Amino acid sequence: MSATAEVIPHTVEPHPVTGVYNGKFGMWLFLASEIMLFGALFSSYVLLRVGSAEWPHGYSVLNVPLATVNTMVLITSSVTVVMAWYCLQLNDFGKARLYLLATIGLALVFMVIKYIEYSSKFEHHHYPRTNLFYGLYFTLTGLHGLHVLGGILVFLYFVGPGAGMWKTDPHRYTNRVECAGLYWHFVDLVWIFLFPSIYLL
Amino acid sequence: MSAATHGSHAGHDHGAAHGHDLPFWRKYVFSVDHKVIGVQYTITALVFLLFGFSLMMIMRYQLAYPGRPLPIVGSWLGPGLVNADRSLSPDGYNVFGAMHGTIMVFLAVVPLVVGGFGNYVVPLQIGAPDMAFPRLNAASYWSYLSGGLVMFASFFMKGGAAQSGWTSYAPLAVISPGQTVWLLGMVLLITSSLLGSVNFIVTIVQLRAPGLSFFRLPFFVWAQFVTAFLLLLAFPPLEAAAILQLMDRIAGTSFFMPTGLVVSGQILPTEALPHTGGGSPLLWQHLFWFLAHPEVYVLILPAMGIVAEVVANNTRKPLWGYRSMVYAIIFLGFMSFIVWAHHMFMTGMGTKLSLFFATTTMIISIPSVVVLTALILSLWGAAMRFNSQFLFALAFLPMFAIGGLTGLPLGLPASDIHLHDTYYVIGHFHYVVAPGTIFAIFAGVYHWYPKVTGRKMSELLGRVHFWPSLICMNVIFLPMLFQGLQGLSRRTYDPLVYDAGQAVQGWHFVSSWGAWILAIAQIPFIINFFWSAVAGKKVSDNPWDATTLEWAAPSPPPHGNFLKSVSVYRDPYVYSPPGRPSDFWPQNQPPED
Amino acid sequence: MVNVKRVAVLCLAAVGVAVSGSDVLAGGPMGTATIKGKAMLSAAKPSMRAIDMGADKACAAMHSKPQYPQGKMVFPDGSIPYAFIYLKDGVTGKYDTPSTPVEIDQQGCMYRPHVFGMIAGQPLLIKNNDDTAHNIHALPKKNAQFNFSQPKKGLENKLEGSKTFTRPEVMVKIKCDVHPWMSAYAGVLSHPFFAVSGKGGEWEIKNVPAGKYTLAIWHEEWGTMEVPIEVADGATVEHTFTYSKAAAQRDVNVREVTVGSGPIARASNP
Amino acid sequence: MMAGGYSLWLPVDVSKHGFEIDRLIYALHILMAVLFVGWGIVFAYCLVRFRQRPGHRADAVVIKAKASKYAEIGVAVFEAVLLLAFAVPVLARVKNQFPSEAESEVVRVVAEQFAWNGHYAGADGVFGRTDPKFIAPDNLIGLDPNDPHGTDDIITVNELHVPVNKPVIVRLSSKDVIHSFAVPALRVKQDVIPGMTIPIWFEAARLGEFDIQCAQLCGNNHFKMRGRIHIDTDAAFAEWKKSKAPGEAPKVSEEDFQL
Amino acid sequence: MSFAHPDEARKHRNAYLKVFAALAVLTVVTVAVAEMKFLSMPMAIAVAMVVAGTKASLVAAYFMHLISERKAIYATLILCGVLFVALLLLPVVTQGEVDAWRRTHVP
Repeated sequence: MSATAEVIPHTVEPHPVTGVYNGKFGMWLFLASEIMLFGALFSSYVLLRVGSAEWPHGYSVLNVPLATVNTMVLITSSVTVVMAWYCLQLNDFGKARLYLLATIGLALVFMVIKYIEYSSKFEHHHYPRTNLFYGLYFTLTGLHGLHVLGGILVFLYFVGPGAGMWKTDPHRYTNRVECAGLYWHFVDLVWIFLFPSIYLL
Repeated sequence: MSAATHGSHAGHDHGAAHGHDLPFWRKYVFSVDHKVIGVQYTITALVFLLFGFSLMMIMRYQLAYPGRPLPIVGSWLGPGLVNADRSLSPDGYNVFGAMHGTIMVFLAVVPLVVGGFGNYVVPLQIGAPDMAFPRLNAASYWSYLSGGLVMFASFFMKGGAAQSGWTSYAPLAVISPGQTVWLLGMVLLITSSLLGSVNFIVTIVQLRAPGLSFFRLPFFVWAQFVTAFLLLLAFPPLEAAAILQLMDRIAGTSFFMPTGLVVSGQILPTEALPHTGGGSPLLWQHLFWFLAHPEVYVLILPAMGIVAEVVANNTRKPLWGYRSMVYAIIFLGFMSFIVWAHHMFMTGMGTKLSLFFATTTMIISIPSVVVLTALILSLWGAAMRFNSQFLFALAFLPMFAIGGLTGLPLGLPASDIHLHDTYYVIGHFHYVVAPGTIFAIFAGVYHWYPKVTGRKMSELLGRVHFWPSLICMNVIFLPMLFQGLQGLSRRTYDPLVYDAGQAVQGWHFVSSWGAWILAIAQIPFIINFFWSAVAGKKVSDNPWDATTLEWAAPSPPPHGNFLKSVSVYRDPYVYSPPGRPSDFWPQNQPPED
Repeated sequence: MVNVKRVAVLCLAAVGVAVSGSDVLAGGPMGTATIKGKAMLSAAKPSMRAIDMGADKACAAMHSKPQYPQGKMVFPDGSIPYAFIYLKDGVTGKYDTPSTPVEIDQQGCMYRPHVFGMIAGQPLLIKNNDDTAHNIHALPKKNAQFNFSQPKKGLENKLEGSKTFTRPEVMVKIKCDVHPWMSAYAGVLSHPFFAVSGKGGEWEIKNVPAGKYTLAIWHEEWGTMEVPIEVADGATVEHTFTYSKAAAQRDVNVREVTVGSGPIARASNP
Repeated sequence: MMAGGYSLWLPVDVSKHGFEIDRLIYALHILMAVLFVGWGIVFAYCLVRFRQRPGHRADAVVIKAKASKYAEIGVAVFEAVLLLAFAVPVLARVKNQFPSEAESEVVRVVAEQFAWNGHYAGADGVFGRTDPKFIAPDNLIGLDPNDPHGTDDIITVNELHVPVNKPVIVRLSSKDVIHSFAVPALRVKQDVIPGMTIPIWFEAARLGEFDIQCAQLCGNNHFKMRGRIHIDTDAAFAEWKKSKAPGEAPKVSEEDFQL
Repeated sequence: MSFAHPDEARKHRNAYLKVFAALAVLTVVTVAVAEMKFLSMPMAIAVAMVVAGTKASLVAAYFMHLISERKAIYATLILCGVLFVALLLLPVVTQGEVDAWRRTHVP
């Protein structure tokens, strides 16, 4: 039996020096690259806005009340994810599962509201190509929407087929939910910056 | 090297009795073992290297004999690429130019040095059983392969492959055909690099063997560590730019399209190009070069790593100034993020801005000088063994010196006025990549081939491959420097149109023949590569008497790499220690015996 | 049947008179009526500058006297060449696509012919008779665009099947990217009843079956006009089109583009 | 044929600021040669002396290579001198310190896919208003017909004439994609970005006729985008301007019509 | 990593709820400030960014447990933060070009 076999060290318990298990360190690195991705989009937004002769104010063109509701939905889903992870700490899988379902539900509400927003824009013949403002609006919020969709799929996996791991290796399952939670908080963070810069300014 | 060789060894995997027998396609095709993925990366990237190389050979025919029908290849190429009389058409020349650049940078060299060597060697050198996230590693390879196939398929699609350069500058790339598929391929390749870099950083930080502190890491691992950070933080801005350009092309937005464009006599927006304007073409250049400069350091850092390994091993002497080299490449990695605009001196930047980027460019040339000087001084007081890999590593030093030095006139905005976008630029970066990185790749293949297959590559074929390659590299690229000084613009399909072109047409002829002879000089390597896998001389686990950890594992290492757990007691390159019988002291040998 | 067509083409080429497609081909119902007339301009003659062929010494060398943009040519008596006259609607029959290609020759850095008609699906043969590089760039709206180069003299590209113009579209602009003054216009129709006004502004459409039609005229500089006409068998109908004012119709879709006004250019999207 | 005065080394330099750029390129190449030869000598010496011979073992003692540290510092200082003393002043003068428009010849160059359109102000010295609406095969830069200043403007294709020993300001703009206005003989190169008008200036010191090249890939006929710049004496320049001025409307006769 | 005893658990739970409330309030504040439209553009931007910054740091600190992390994570974030700033300097860096581009429009 080769001594090390093929068990990868530190997948569950933290590394003595760095104090972090592999998954969390990997997720934080991925979030760093996401910061650079959205950072590039924000700097393009600033450059294009500063460079153009005139630019409509977000609130005069977009539906701000609906977007505010959307922001509240996303913040609540951020809290339910933390509560889910918190319940897993207390080995209460049932409650945690409920919180995860709540997160998925809220995320779906977010997507539905976004669908309403987009379809109302298309009715008024405001397409991405209409002008630069709508181009940036659709691209930024669309990419953020795709990230929300990705989060929904991950949480569906944890509630569905992935739940089996809770029985075999609860600690690793908790870590996975924590990493997914980190990603979800990041998506919420991006929306926290996206909302004022496009809708309000 | 090919998957088949693994079969012959797996039968009697001595010791690893537990070998859970996966079906063939799980063990070799969709494997999660970093070694199999490393081999898959290497072979796919070598195929793309050959493909990119052959595109260039066709272009060289047009440059050497402008307008003459292509000999054999002419009948194969479709109407989009050749004229009615089978000579290469201007569109064909631009398509081959753009795809030669894209394939060589994103599909051949980076996957070879990072995906192939990095995946195979780094876990072994740090004493880890595998990468931190094996499945992520497989996902990164398959995303790379699908990106490569998308790029390859774009040749056969209606619009043809991309034809606005590997830099795909904004208004041209948004209005010319073939760019959408190129962008999709790029997004796949970027995803592959991101997944790979996350994997590398976590592996190097978390899975080091006990006793292996950061400053006992082999220099190759340090190079991969800095490269992974460059990939992780530099690629996303290009992904953002690719998304914006994709929206420009598909949804008709105009992020990069200024107002009031008149294309082919028609004022935008028209049906075909519904851009209402307001965007900035320079935004694309800034985002692209924000990635592309760290990308060119991604090309050179692992090569420096490979050369350092081979030099230390074959001079039987520790590297001179190991710590100064490590600090140099960390500083290099950081600086590479704030030099990007020296590619854009000619876009109407003010002097304040040019001064800032010229200064950072001068500063960034210092760490490269430090690494090169350290490598040359490592030769002092050595006892050199001239095997094939050492020849390639030695050739890397002067060639990289020429490549780096010719970067100086391009880094100063004043001299850049004359030399920007001329053949001088092509000579500069090809000197760094071709006799630089690709020679380092050859050195790496000759050096780690015994570890991967358990057999040595033939030394004779190695020399038959080395000497003509070295001569041809200089025959191809030295004339380009002179053509550039003459002021001949790059990417010109028919140089005879310009006075400068007519004056230096002779050099095109020389470069083209150098390129074709270089192609012939690669045949011994290809033969050696496949023939030695089955008929090469069988060797022990440590044929080169090296000190780093990968030689403590059996060749080829089983799943899980090391038979007994490995721990580290000393620096990576303890060669010829005074008062010891043998002239090398492996890292994992306990100090007492 | 085949040699009749070839004879018709030969005699047509010999006669310098305006090109007419109607006697070239059969298939649908062919009549015996003829429609002919002139194309005149009553407005002031346009000011124009000679074409500066400085861009390419090879082109300049081929011309002894200055060339003028063909679109703005007006003969001393006020008649205008290069007008495309065709039966816009009222044609019922279904006409098969001829296999003889329409030849576009690039000679003296100009397109020969400058304006021509063709049947949808008819092959195109593009020849480069100049000792310089040309780049043929067709900009149709309904048909497939093409853009390829012919860097050397003597190169011929035959476009057929899906590569040529397959859908009727009146006036497809063809330009050369290397020589900006070169332009040609193709009138793609589903029937052979069209003609191009030549010397003295004269044009003639033959073999028109009896019936009610709308006769339309198109000119790159002066725009389009239509007139309903009635044709009986064996009859000859005369009609002269007269352009009164300089219509602002250009091949460029002109509208109020407030240029450089930032992202919200008030461009009314077509 | 050795056209346009091109030799093995730098092309002929006919502009007043050219020698500064050439001087910088020479200085840099000398630095590069010195460094390369220095490294080469140490490199070759090591290859010969420290080969593996029986009885000879590598000595692991770390040499205190003071020389290399000073060499590196020397290189850094030399580069800094080149940058601050040579490169920046030249760049500042070429890019920023423009001569006054009064005493220099102002030319507008509008780049388009595969041709350089020159635009001179004509006798009245005022450029006619241009608008993309009026672009047509014989009016490539879209000169407004009802603007009185425009009637006497001179439009040329791929052909520029400039006076010698007089500063020339060229305002570069593009209709469609990024081009790059490059005249190696005048040591001038400037990207032409659509949506922007970028001015450059130079002063020719000698007569002659040289190539204008497009240095930035701008499409499949990028290689064909060659213009000629003629440096004339003042008299020849004035005479050329007169010959190029638009005459009265020409008479068109029947023979001009070809099918 | 499960909690030692229930009251520590309750402390964590309350912290999350308090953060949630704070986030909700801050969102309402941002929208209110924007609606009132009495601020000049730079001021509005500054206020919006400050509020968004506090919300972001709340989420990062408590929800993502950044305050209890170790230096490996801080190292990555600081490096990424510096390069993020370099990226955001992009518009400032190109201010020269932007002026040229707005002043002079079409050929």
